[in-house]
Amino acid sequence: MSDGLVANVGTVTAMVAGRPYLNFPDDLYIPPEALEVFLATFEGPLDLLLYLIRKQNLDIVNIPIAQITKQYMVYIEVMSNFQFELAAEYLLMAALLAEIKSRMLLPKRISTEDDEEDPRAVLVRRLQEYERIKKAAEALDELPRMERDIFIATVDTSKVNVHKPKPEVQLQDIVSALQGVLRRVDQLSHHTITKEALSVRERMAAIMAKLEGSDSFLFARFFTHQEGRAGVVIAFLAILELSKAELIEILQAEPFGELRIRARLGIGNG
Amino acid sequence: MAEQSSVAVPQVNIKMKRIVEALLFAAEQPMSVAQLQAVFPELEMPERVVIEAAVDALCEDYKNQAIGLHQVASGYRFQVKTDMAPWVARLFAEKPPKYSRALLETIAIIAYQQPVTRGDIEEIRGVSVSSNMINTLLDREWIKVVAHKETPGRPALYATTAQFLDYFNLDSLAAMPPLQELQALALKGEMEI
Amino acid sequence: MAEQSSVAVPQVNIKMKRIVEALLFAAEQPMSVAQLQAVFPELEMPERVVIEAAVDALCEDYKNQAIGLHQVASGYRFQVKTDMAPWVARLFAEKPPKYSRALLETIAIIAYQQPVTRGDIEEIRGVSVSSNMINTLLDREWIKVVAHKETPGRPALYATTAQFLDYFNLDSLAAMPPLQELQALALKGEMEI
Repeated sequence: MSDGLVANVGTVTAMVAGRPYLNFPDDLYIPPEALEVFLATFEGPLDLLLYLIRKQNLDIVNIPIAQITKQYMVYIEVMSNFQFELAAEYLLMAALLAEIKSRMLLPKRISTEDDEEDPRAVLVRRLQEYERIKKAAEALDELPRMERDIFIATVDTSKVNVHKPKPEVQLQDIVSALQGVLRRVDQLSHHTITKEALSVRERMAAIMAKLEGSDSFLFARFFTHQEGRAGVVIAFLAILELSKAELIEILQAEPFGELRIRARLGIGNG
Repeated sequence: MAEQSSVAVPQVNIKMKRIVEALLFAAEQPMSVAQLQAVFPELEMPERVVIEAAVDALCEDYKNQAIGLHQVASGYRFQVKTDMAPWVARLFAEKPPKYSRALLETIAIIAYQQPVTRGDIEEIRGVSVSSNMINTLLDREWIKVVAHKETPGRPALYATTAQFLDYFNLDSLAAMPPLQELQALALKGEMEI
Repeated sequence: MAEQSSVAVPQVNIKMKRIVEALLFAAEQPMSVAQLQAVFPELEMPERVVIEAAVDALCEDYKNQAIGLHQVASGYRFQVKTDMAPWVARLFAEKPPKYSRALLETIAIIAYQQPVTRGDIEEIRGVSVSSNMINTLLDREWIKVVAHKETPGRPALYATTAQFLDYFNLDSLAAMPPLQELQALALKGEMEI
């Protein structure tokens, strides 16, 4: 997270925290996008609460619930004023804090005093649990690891004159590898995987192979009539797809002349 | 290690040491003592101690080299010594992957609290855990489903794998950095309400 | 080699020898002297003779080990010594090599999205694709270059081969299993529009 940004927002909250209103003085205005980034640096409400506690050097095992609730609410309100889509967990935490605070205001009943737990206890324990996992995650990140700090010593075995079997692969391995990719793609939705039938994909590759090293071919040369109607449709779709991908050009020398297909020439090196 | 071998452990067999060395370099994954033993024909299979003595001797042999024999969860592997890592990193144009806090926290919870359900992870982190995150960890073979909890919905119980430990250069879960102790609660009355 | 180095070649620099050793073990392909030099920052780049002296010293160091440093056409590479061949053969019989997940993803993308460039694969996978991976697939004759894309750099367009289909006993790509996820994803895409 950016230190500058955090410090900035921290100042604002400190100013605001003591006051019951949320109108920012002009000079302290933070663009909503910055707040969004700020919120995005937290892994959730527990992380935000921890930040508030640590920022003020408060003791986690004895947090002043009223104070911390007030600050938390300020953040939540600032966020919702800017109409951020706050994750439900943040609102749930706000409700929990409010509940704890109100329970602490109630006079304790003598008869149940012994078995009634301090309403803060559950929250404090969760904060402690979370903080130690957070620290453990940081420690894990510091451990030497493959790809960054650990490199395997490899040697060439091809010269020892033994037949090294090629790795065996099941078709299912390939399918599940692709499924793994698709799940990731799904997560990063800006990538798109097209869904052409594989027969079209296959034909696209065949057409490119045919064009490689040749000047051009007549459009009709790519239609294999022996394959029947389906074959023609597949070839036609493949040509359209390649044209869309700007891999080929469809040329016509004169109106109503025969169409020719050629590999597309690049602008820089055509 | 060398001193021990002159007392109880059989004499290091030079031929055995060379074979183990060749096997560990040729194998593309770490090899356990059992896997090393299994390479030998049944009738010639060396005892565990013989393999272990060879491994110890190899550790000693490579003490001053830029690479060394290292034990991780799934066995022994030769790897570049860490002081050489900055040079080796220069070989590769690609930056090593960085892991998000969410992923690190999730894998940390699974590693320290295993076996856990997705619900347990969500409870500790205070946010929902995406299926994608779990799938990424399953795909990397850092975690596996070890059982299903006998509660409604029979949620999967996840645990870390040997590959996870191998990746972080650890030989066992016990070698993970210790978790910080939980402090006792000291809740006093609220001063200002 | 050691004798030569005491005559004309500069004294072997221990640190240099360790760096070269680490690099040769970590690189997955032979490295030439020029490639080894290129790892160093421009101002610290050692002379050819310095690298060569380090290489000679390493050859000497590994004289009695089960692996040794050899010069091949494209550079230097540590190799298993030939007398270890029967053991290495037994290892591979026992523990057949496996392709990495990254390689399986790469071949899957080429199969389902062909013709594709390396850049396309990287875009879909979200991480870079090593030349090694492409070379492994080309060597196995599972993929081939069908054309070059007419964009800057003229990147190769890869497609699967007949051998790829034969290996999986398929008569055409259309016989590859359909992907439910693919359809689900396509549907989702349409709904967004």
